[in-house]
Amino acid sequence: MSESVVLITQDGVRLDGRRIDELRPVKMQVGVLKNCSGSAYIEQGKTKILVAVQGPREAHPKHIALPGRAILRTRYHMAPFSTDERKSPAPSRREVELSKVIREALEPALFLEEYPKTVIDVFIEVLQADAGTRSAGITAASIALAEAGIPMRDLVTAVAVGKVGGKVVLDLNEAEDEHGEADMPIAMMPSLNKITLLQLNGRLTRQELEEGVNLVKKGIKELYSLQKQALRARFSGAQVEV
Amino acid sequence: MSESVVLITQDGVRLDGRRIDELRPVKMQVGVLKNCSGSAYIEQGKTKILVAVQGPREAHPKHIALPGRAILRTRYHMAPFSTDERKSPAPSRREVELSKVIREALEPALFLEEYPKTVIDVFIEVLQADAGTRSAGITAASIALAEAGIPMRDLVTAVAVGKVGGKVVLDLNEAEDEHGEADMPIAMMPSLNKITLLQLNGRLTRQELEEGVNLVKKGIKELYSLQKQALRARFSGAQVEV
Amino acid sequence: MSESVVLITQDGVRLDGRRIDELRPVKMQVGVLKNCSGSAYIEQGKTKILVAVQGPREAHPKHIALPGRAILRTRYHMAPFSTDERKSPAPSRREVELSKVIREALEPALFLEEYPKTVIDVFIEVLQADAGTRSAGITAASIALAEAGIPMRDLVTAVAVGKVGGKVVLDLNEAEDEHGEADMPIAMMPSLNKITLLQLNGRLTRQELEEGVNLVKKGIKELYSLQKQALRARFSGAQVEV
Amino acid sequence: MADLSTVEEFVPIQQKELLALLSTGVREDGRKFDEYRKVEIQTSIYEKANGSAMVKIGNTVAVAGVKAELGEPFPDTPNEGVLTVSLELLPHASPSFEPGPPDENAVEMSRIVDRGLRESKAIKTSELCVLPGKKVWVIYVDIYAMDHDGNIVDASGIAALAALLTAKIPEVKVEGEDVVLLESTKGIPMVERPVPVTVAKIGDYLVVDPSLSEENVADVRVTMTTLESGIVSSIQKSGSGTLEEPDVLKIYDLAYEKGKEIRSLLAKLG
Amino acid sequence: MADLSTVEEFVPIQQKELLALLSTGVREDGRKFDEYRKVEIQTSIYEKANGSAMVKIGNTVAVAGVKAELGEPFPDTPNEGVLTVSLELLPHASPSFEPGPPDENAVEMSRIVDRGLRESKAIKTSELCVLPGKKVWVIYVDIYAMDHDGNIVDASGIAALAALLTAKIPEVKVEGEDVVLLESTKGIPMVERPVPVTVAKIGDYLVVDPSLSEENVADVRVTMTTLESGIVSSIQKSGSGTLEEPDVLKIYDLAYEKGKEIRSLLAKLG
Amino acid sequence: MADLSTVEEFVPIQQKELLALLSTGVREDGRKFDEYRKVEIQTSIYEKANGSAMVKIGNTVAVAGVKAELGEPFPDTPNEGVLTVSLELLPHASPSFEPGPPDENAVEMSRIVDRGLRESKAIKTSELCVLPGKKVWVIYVDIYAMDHDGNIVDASGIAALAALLTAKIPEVKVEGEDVVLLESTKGIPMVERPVPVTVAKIGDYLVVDPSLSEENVADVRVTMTTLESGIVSSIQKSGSGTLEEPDVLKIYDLAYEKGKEIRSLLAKLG
Repeated sequence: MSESVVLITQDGVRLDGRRIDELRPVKMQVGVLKNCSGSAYIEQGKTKILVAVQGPREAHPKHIALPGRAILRTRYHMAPFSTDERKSPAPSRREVELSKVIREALEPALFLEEYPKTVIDVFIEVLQADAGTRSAGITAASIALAEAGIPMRDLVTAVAVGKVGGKVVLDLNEAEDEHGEADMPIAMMPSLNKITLLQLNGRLTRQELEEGVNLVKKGIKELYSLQKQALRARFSGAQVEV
Repeated sequence: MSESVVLITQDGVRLDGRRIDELRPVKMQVGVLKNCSGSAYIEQGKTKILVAVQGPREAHPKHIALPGRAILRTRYHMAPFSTDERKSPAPSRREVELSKVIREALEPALFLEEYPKTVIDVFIEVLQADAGTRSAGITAASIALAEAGIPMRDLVTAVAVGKVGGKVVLDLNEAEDEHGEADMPIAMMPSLNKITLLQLNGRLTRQELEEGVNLVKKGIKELYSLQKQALRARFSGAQVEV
Repeated sequence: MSESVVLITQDGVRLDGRRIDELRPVKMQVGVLKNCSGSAYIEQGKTKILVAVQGPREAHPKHIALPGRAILRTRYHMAPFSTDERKSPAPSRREVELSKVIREALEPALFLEEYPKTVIDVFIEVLQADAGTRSAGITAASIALAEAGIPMRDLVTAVAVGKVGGKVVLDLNEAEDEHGEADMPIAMMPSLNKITLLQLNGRLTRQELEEGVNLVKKGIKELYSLQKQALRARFSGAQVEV
Repeated sequence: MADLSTVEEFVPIQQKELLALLSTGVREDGRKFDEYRKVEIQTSIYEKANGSAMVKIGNTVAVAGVKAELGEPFPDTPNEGVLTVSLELLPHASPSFEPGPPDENAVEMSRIVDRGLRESKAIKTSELCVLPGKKVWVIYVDIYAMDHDGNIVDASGIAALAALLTAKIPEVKVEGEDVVLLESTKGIPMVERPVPVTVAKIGDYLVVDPSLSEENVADVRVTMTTLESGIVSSIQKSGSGTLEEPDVLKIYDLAYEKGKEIRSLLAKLG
Repeated sequence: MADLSTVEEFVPIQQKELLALLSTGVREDGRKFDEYRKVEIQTSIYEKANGSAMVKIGNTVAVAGVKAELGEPFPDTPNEGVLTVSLELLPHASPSFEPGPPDENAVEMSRIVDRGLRESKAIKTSELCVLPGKKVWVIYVDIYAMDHDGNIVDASGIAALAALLTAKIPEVKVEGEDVVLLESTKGIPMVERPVPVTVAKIGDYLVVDPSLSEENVADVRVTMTTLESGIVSSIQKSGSGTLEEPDVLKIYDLAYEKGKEIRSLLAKLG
Repeated sequence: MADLSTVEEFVPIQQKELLALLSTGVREDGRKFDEYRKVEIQTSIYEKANGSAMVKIGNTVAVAGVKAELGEPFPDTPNEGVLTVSLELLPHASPSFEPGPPDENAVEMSRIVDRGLRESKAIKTSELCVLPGKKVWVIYVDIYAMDHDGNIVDASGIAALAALLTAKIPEVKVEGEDVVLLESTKGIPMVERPVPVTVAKIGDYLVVDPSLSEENVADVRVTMTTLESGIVSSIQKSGSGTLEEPDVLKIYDLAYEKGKEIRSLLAKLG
């Protein structure tokens, strides 16, 4: 987190030319895979993620099944070729933690009680990592769940805010994440205005925390509309491709 | 096992001032934890061990259950910070072996047939290791089992004898264990006068073997009375703390 | 695969004195172990393998059982002392693959439907590895299965052909495997003239491929008669030893 | 999730009772919403560790042991010591904990503690460098949850901090490429005291330092680690419930306030 | 196994239907027996990888990523770079795939791809040596099966080959014992283009590039990897069925023919 | 446990029958209580191992392979070679053995064999040092239980000992920091012949070298490893039963007597 790199100019222009409150270019597609219940592909800047939903399906082994609701399982995983240095394919402690918080970010949106005794699996595979992978993974997972026909209270939409060069900014890229002062991913159910994921790594004052929560809502609003657009494209029968 | 250190004087005084047949200072407490069925804490010299019993409880997975009796499981484990060099938390082969012989040392004392289809777990955690951990673990485990209300034929009490500087001595400490010639941990049901654990590492003659078995009984007698005292303190309602 | 070693002379004589179409010395024995359903020991050159069959027996855990037929499981494993450099006892990717192709080489010969809900285990342990271990393992496994009384369409018999010093030869030894140009193990049900295993590592032309398939049949014929001889020896009550 | 009518029927009976109680302003154990249980801290309890501490929060107990070893730095930070935090949920602590490698809960909690220490830059890792690029101090913090009556994460974080603050590592003399450990010792260079404070949300109520029965019915827990200056150095929402936007600052205020109280206890360790 | 009367009754209903169809010379999806599905190849899809490719064979999708790192050679080949191939069957690709370490199918397939590359000596590994005995390029090829509609092994092998053919690794300058990575890049030295082609045997019929439903009823699959010269560099029979002797050359001829077609697609990658 | 009336009813039927037989002074296979089964020892059975042996005790079979490799010494014993003993219970040996990593029984038995060798100082490990602090011989002893008809631990310990006694390792020439392996070989420096002997307690009877059916009903097994001088270098009680105090010396006397017999067989190996 050295400041030797100038990550943001006096005028509030970031290294990649973005404004403080500007998302990276985002591309989302629903229904990109044939042999799963639902799928989505997202690109957010150079971050590229493929999500598949398998299920609801019978729980295996049977004793894990719950009588009153479906079990949601999530797996966040990074491809060995997704990072600057090759990542070992064995799940790291970071991946274990993110799988958990992502599950807890998605679960409040799902009517799991409609599928008792089943399992719903969400597989999030990071094909290229350039910061913001957990939030982009959540954004894509919720539209993949929608494609799979799982009833939801609302979509879940996520993006990070952070502190870079002393300023609170939206949607960090990798250079900003590495050299910045803080990274705060947040997921929300946008229509219900509820937070389902909240994490912070780094150092923020109370005021910056407040600013961050406000700024993140702008990004979430924009992503939410892209999610709905991707779902409409899928269900209007448009051709989609990985 | 070099003899360069003088572990014992001509007069039979050991490095820490003890006589040949003298135990290290011992402290035992029963009922030190709230969220288990039984617990005990023991200090023997610098060796510090925390034992908890969970159960009898339903066996999981079910197919491991036995129709006619409870299954006893034991786990002997050393904390990473318990040794001079940090110990990896993964169970070593030594820990696997000790978990087995400790289970076989406790099992003869228990009326396992009173709890068919259940599991009783004994967790022995070595917080600081200064020799004699398996025997102190057994001594503490049997009073934790008693607190948990498991009916027993007798308590099980254990201590090691060893050979140090050519002499058979009671209750080795770490320096004696490392530089001595032999270490022989023994567990007994003291009232029934039966041996439930017997191991030897090192070199003993037939006569020393005989001497050792005799000497160990003195230590076991003293520890047995401390065990009973700790149980009385617990059930008389005295306040105990970890 | 350097050619600096002369593996074969102009006259078609190989390093160990064999002709192009000559097997290594082979020794097979059936019924060498007492505590399994069937067993066989094979030596082919310096390759030494012990095979045991356990089963048919009840499947554990039960949910793996198939209603209409037995499950065949195979384990190909190399002893730590079987190779020039000590082999780690953990199963390598190579061992995982060979276990699979060996299973698929044996399965076509077995009437698995006669033992519904059971498991048949074939354990192939390479005690000394000097090339041709998978084929010798298959050859021995099929007579061990026969001893175990599993009904079979035919025995399965296997041997490798390879390309050494530009020539297609039968039954490579380790030096030929290492310095040769290709290794092609093949298993057949000899009487039914069906191929149940076919692999190639190395480089062959179409014509060499054809030559290889023809040559392998000579070796398989000879091994097949040794298999039957070993089974006759076993069932005529001759004494066998590991 | 309490405001979602469809979920209503699934609210377990205990939660209903607890909510009724909370609506009267009282917690099950008589505490106020912003009241932390009694915190006890003992340090230097294990002689073989470089540092150690036991923290009790009511009946919740965690210990931390610090071991310092000379090792190699990471290639990208050749002049900095290494910090490694891990947490084991001892099966002693709860009938629901299994022995074995850490599950997702243990991993999450150890990473919360780790981040609180790391992101706050509490340890001056540059001072743990012995031979640049070759030898640095590797500081292992191993935390054991021993008795689980709620809020293990705070107990663990405070234990880790107390163990680090009181740890002693050998002074060293560097002679060429050789490192000689001296008899004399020094402390680990700590420049911040990051204290994690956990707040649970039950229905619409925020309660600090949840007990086990509160945790069992809580929708969400949020742990915030704050520094003396008021800076927050780590946040983690945990549990499959939701937060309202204003909750974030309310939780911050609770965490900072309680963090101060705990920091004053730590100050007494000397 | 179709000719063994005792097994007759176990032939699953789908196989019967498929066989009836095949007896009329047609495949379930209308293809001819020797007709490969449409193959699409995209390369350089991930900027952080040294090379990458996505291959679609009909609805089957595999991607491969190549990462090159400087590492140590194997002791017995001190002057040669190292190739490491692994394959993960992503749980995305099929409801029957489980996440986690590779099962025997994934291990077998990655070893088929690996052998096809290695035994054909496709990569001139001697040119990947940087400092003899000390530093060589280690080439990791990680393959992901993403969507499984049959014949993953060909898709994987072609993706691996396409990624390797288009990968760029840094040029290096050696100064004494130090290796400096330069800005400029070069390709991986490839001297062969080994293409795996899989043929399934269903009853007595040999069909190339089996679809998922064909795989499900096939007795056997055979993958042969051939080179431009007609040399076959790896063969693998897979599945618990049998082959007749003449099948071997028939499959070779199919594999070589289709391999040529795919090699011509690869040639367009430049 | 036979004297505890409450357990009486749980005594399995086979144990009752065996006890009745033992009360007449006979064992199920006709042996006397202190009679060992026939022991056969073959050595040098695997050319690729530095040493190897197969030991049969009746129908129980174990083999041991010794591999010697140059490696690094442990930091706390820089001038001593390293001994590593492991035991696998091959699934060939018994329907009750599962393939895979060693379970607690295999771990226990390999540690008994290991301790017998190590604590007796059977190997002069200082003579296995090649370059102090840098290169020493690492001696791997891998034991396979192949056929389990009772008393695997003795078969394993004797096989390990026989393999070590007949192993050959290369002589070496040290040139500065380089170690050159010569063509000529030498033995592993063995100064003791520790022989494990196992005694089972069934009811009140002590029987040496238990068969499988005796093991199945035994309350306890005790393995004692003795040396020529009469010194005992390892003891292990195994099984969930109890011993009387006088049993200890009775077992010692049996173990020492039988150990002598086996040592005389080993002496013939040359």
